[in-house]
Parts: sequence; structure tokens; C-alpha cells
Amino acid sequence: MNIGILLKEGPYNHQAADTAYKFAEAAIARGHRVDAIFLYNDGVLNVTRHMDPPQDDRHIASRWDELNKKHGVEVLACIAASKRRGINNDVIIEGGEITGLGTLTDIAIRTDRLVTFGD
Amino acid sequence: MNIGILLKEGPYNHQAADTAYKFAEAAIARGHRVDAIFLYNDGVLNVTRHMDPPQDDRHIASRWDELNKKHGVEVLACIAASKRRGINNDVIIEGGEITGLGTLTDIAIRTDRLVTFGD
Amino acid sequence: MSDANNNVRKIMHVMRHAPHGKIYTYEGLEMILIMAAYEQDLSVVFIGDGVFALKKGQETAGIGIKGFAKTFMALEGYDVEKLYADADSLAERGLTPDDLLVDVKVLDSYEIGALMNEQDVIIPH
Amino acid sequence: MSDANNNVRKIMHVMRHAPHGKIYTYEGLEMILIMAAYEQDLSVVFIGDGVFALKKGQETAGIGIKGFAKTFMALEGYDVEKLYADADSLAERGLTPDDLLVDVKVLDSYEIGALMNEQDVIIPH
Amino acid sequence: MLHTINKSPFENGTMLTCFRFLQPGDPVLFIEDGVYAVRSAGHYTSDIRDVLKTNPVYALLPDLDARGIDAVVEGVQSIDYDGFVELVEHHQVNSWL
Amino acid sequence: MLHTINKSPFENGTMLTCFRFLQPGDPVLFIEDGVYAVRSAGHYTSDIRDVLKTNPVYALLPDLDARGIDAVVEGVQSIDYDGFVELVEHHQVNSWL
Repeated sequence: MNIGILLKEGPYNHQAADTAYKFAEAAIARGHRVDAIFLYNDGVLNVTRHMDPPQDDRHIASRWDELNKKHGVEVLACIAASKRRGINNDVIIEGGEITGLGTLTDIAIRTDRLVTFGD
Repeated sequence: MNIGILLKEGPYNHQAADTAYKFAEAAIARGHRVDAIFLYNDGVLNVTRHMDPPQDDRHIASRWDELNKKHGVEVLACIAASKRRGINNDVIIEGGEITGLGTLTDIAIRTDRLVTFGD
Repeated sequence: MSDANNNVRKIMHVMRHAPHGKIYTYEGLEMILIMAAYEQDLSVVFIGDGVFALKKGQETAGIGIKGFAKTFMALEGYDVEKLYADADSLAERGLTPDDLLVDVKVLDSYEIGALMNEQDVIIPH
Repeated sequence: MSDANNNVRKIMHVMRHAPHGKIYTYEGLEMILIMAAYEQDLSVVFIGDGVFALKKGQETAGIGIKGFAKTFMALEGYDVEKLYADADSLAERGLTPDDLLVDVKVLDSYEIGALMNEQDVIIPH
Repeated sequence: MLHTINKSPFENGTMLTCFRFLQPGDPVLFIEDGVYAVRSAGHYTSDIRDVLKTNPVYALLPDLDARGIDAVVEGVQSIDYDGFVELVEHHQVNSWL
Repeated sequence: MLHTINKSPFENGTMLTCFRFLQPGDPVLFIEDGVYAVRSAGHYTSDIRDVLKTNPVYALLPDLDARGIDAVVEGVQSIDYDGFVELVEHHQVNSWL
């Protein structure tokens, strides 16, 4: 099955980013394709490469980077939401990309499921 | 009166940053000193200089910068909360500063009021 | 259904938050306006405090935030005509269709639940 | 009150959110641990879902988030001994002091309200 | 102690929780989405009237305007940010977030 | 349609709102802070039992564990992220945020 994920909250402050990641991992383990993770609202804050949590904590941006590199999951941040919140190509992780809401529409059309996580 | 402000949410996603700003403006207009705005939780996201909202919208980071420059309001982001969320000296506005929670304690001790805004 | 419509998806946007306190309704509306260009079968449903987004007379100058209530009136021009509001949510908030900026079809919760079950995608805002 | 105590402020931290779903309780605890070094008159009150933060048996490995419930047990070592929980909040959630990781003084809402009114600073988490 | 409430009572229990801890005489200020509580002839009118018997109740006018609320429960006072600051001059603040 | 609920019912009306729109047979999955709803002998047991008459109810086990909830209302099924994905294989998703 081809699955898209919409993530609406930033890292650490809400559990949404963690649940979305665990869900994506489990979907891949079950043999599904996770087509894309689209970041909206504060969700765009997930892809800043400046994130530097304590060593014994999870690194949320690296998780997304890894999903992109290992499993070809597109990690996409909405450009309008990103601009408001100070996310741009200077700060984004390698595996992330800034794009428009048209891309989300394409994802909604081409995937079998679109699953939303947020607050 | 010497007033401190604690802001716990990021810009645009919640009204807290707007209410805090309007409150600070009004306090200054009434002749009070706004000693410091301390940013905690997602509040640290208020001081990224990469923020680039639509032209007809308010620019929240610039507001804090202006409060610092015109009225000497210290704009302080908690270092631990900042590191988690990708805020560091490379991305912070000129009038902002990254500091520890000890500084918030000092603010709580030296101000007459500490007013919190959040979600 | 003609072949040309095989790729048309039923996408419902659910507005459940009051405007201004959080950005969800505003950025939700931005999303709907973009999606409208893609000729999908869009609907928008207002539930709970989401119905407040449509209230007439919102004047946001004082809070320093751009108002957007009137943008809902533009949806019709983008061929987004399926606007629904939950009857109980309106009643609990003492609102009638006359209090709202746009024409919405008022449905009961059973009817909205049935519509939800027809969707290919539901996006909460 | 002695002169030395003139600058001691009564600072109350109010925990009102469930743990893990949002970071507020965790970052709140971090704040309390730092403030504890400043020899102020600190208290921590657990209201509403905030009481869940103290529940025994929290195992967070499965959600991939660092657990912190046991850090509340360290507060006493930092001389933060004024821990209060709201009786109604516990009762509504079917919790008794035995379900909690640390000793808290259970107070009714009038007593907590009166304590709030003695504070120089209240910080919500 | 000034109590501020910024959540809609229709979706969230914050207002009713705050009311349990209110001491007589303490002012209550509704801001942001909290102002939906004080709409005239609204769902929470009787709760607001109960509080008004013992406590002054305020609502932030710019937030009322932003939400299209043009009439509030009798006895609730509409104030601007300036009035908010004035309340803070006289009280410590307890923000119910 | 799979309905997910991630808010504590003690502070927020999301669960009760969702229940109004449920169609018989549709699965409900509690995640994150939503799992407080299904604690055995808890405040919302009768609401959960009512739903169980017509709908399957699930709770995410890692979220139950994280919150120290070791017993759930009889009939509620605990599942892992793997089980969450399995539900999504069979249903479109309606996330009540």
C-alpha cells in the first residue's frame, strides 16, 4: 500500500512527531511504501538541521533524514508555513525539501491513505 | 513597575506571541519597564531571523527586535529549549540572546510581576 | 462515473478550532484554496468551535492579526461549494445560519458521519 | 521575617497537563530543578491531568521518549518539598496517593486557591 | 491574584477548573479564545453570572472584536490591553494555560 | 473509517465530539493522551462501554505503558504501532485533532 503522512506539529513540544515516526517505521516494516511525510503548520519545524537535543534523547530531524535516505520517503515542508516560521534552504536537513501545497494535493491523490498526526 | 514576561509558544501558530507583544507595548505606554521577555518551550521559536511572513502580515521576530532596541527589553531564549528546537546563535535575531533558566529565576526575583502567555 | 473522473478523490477538510487563537483554521483555508485548483471533490465541514470561523462581524485590527473570515466567501468562486456545518455545534453556540458569513448546509451529526465515511481523504485543521 | 529572607520569593509551579503528549510537564520539571538552586520558596501543585505526571509505572520505552516521572522523586533532594495535589483532580481520575511516585500533600481546591494567593509568582506548565 | 483564561470553554475544561480555585474578590480576565465564554445569552451565561456574584469579570475587547462578539453578559467589563496592564499593576497573575 | 483520538477526555471535548459522528462498525483508536479514556474502572468507562456495543475500540499499547495504565475497560483491544498500520490497511483515517 502507498501511504502518505501529514504532520502538523513541531518536534519535542508535542508527541505527534514521535507517533508519526513510529507509525512510518511500522508501515515500512509491514512492507508498505511510505511515499511522503508532508509537514504543515508547526510541523515544518521538524526539518531544521540545527536541532541539538541532549545526547540521551532522540534526534527527531535525523530520524526524518534517515527515513528519506534509507527508505526513499520524501520529507516535504510547506513553503508558506515554513517562511512564517523561519525554515528555509539554509537550515533544512539534507533529506528534506521545501515545496508547495500542490504537492500535498498530489500526495492525497496518488496515495492509498493519508494519515494525519497533530495536536 | 518592573515587569517580566514568560512566553511559551512559537509565533503565528498560537496567538500567545501576539498577546504578549500587545501587552508589552501597553505596559511601556503606561510608563512601566518591561525588563525581559523570556522564551520557553516552543516560545524560543520567536527569535529566528529567518522568519519571512507575507508582506501584509506582521513580522513577529522584528517586533521583539524592536522592543529590544527601542525600549531595552531583554529578549531571552532558554538554551535547553532552544537546542532541542534548532535555535542557536547562527539563526537568532540581533536583539535576542540565548541564556539559561537561572536568568529566568533572576527575572522572577527582580521583577514586580511575571506574566505568562502560552497555549 | 466516466473514465475522466476515475482520479477524482473525495477530500474533506474538517474545521474544528476557533479562529485566531490558533492558526489551524487560517492555514487550513490556505490549503483548501490551493487544493481547489486541482479539480478534486472537495468539501469543508465546520464542527465544534470551527463554526465560529464563519461568524459575521470579526474585526481583527485590535489583535494585530490579519482577518480571513471573508476569504471563506471566496470559496464559491473557486468551485468549493460543499460547505457543511454541524447543527448541534451551531445550537450549542447559539448561532443560526443568519449569523454566518457564507451559506452552509446545516446537517445533523448522523448525516455528517455518513459523509465522512464516503471520503477518500479527511484532513483535520 | 529576617533581613536575609527579604529577597526570598514564593514561586509556585502549576502542573496541569498530562505527561508525554506535550512537553510542558517535562520542561517544567527542568525549570524547577534549576530554580531549586536559587533558594527561593518553591512549591509545585498538580491540578487536573497534571496529577497523571506522578503516576507510578510509566514505561516510555515503547513511544521512544525519555521517561522523567522518577525525576520527581529527586525534588526532595533539591529541597523542593512543597508538593501539593488537588483532591478533586485525583478523585475524578480514580487515583489515590498510593498510585503516585512521590509523597504529595493532598489539598482541596479552597486550600490550593488560598496558597495561590500568597504567591509572588505563579508559573504554569 | 488576577486569573487569565485563554481557552474556549466549549472545547476545553480550563475555565471550569480555574473557577474551582478562585478566591472571592479576585478578578478574572478572559483573553484570546477564552472570550467565547462571556457572549451574551450564551451557553455559559449562568456560570459567568455565578462568578460575578463574588468576583469582577473582564474580557479583552480586541479579542471580542476579532471574534465578532458584540454583546457580553451583563456585568462583564470589556477592557483594552491598557486595562489588562492596569489589572496587572494591582495583582500578581495566574495564567491558566 | 478509522477514527483516532489523541486528547485526554478529562480536559478536552474531542472524544465526545468524535462519538457523535461515529458510524456503527467504525473502529476507534485511542493514541497519545487519548488513552486515559480507556482506563479500567475509570471516569469514562460507561462511555467506552456504550461505544463498544456498536464499534470496535483499540488503544495504543506503547501509549498505555508510557502513562502507567495497566488495565483497560473490558473489550478494548491493546495494539502496537504494527496493529495501528493494520487498521489503516483496512480503513481510511479520520484523525480528531
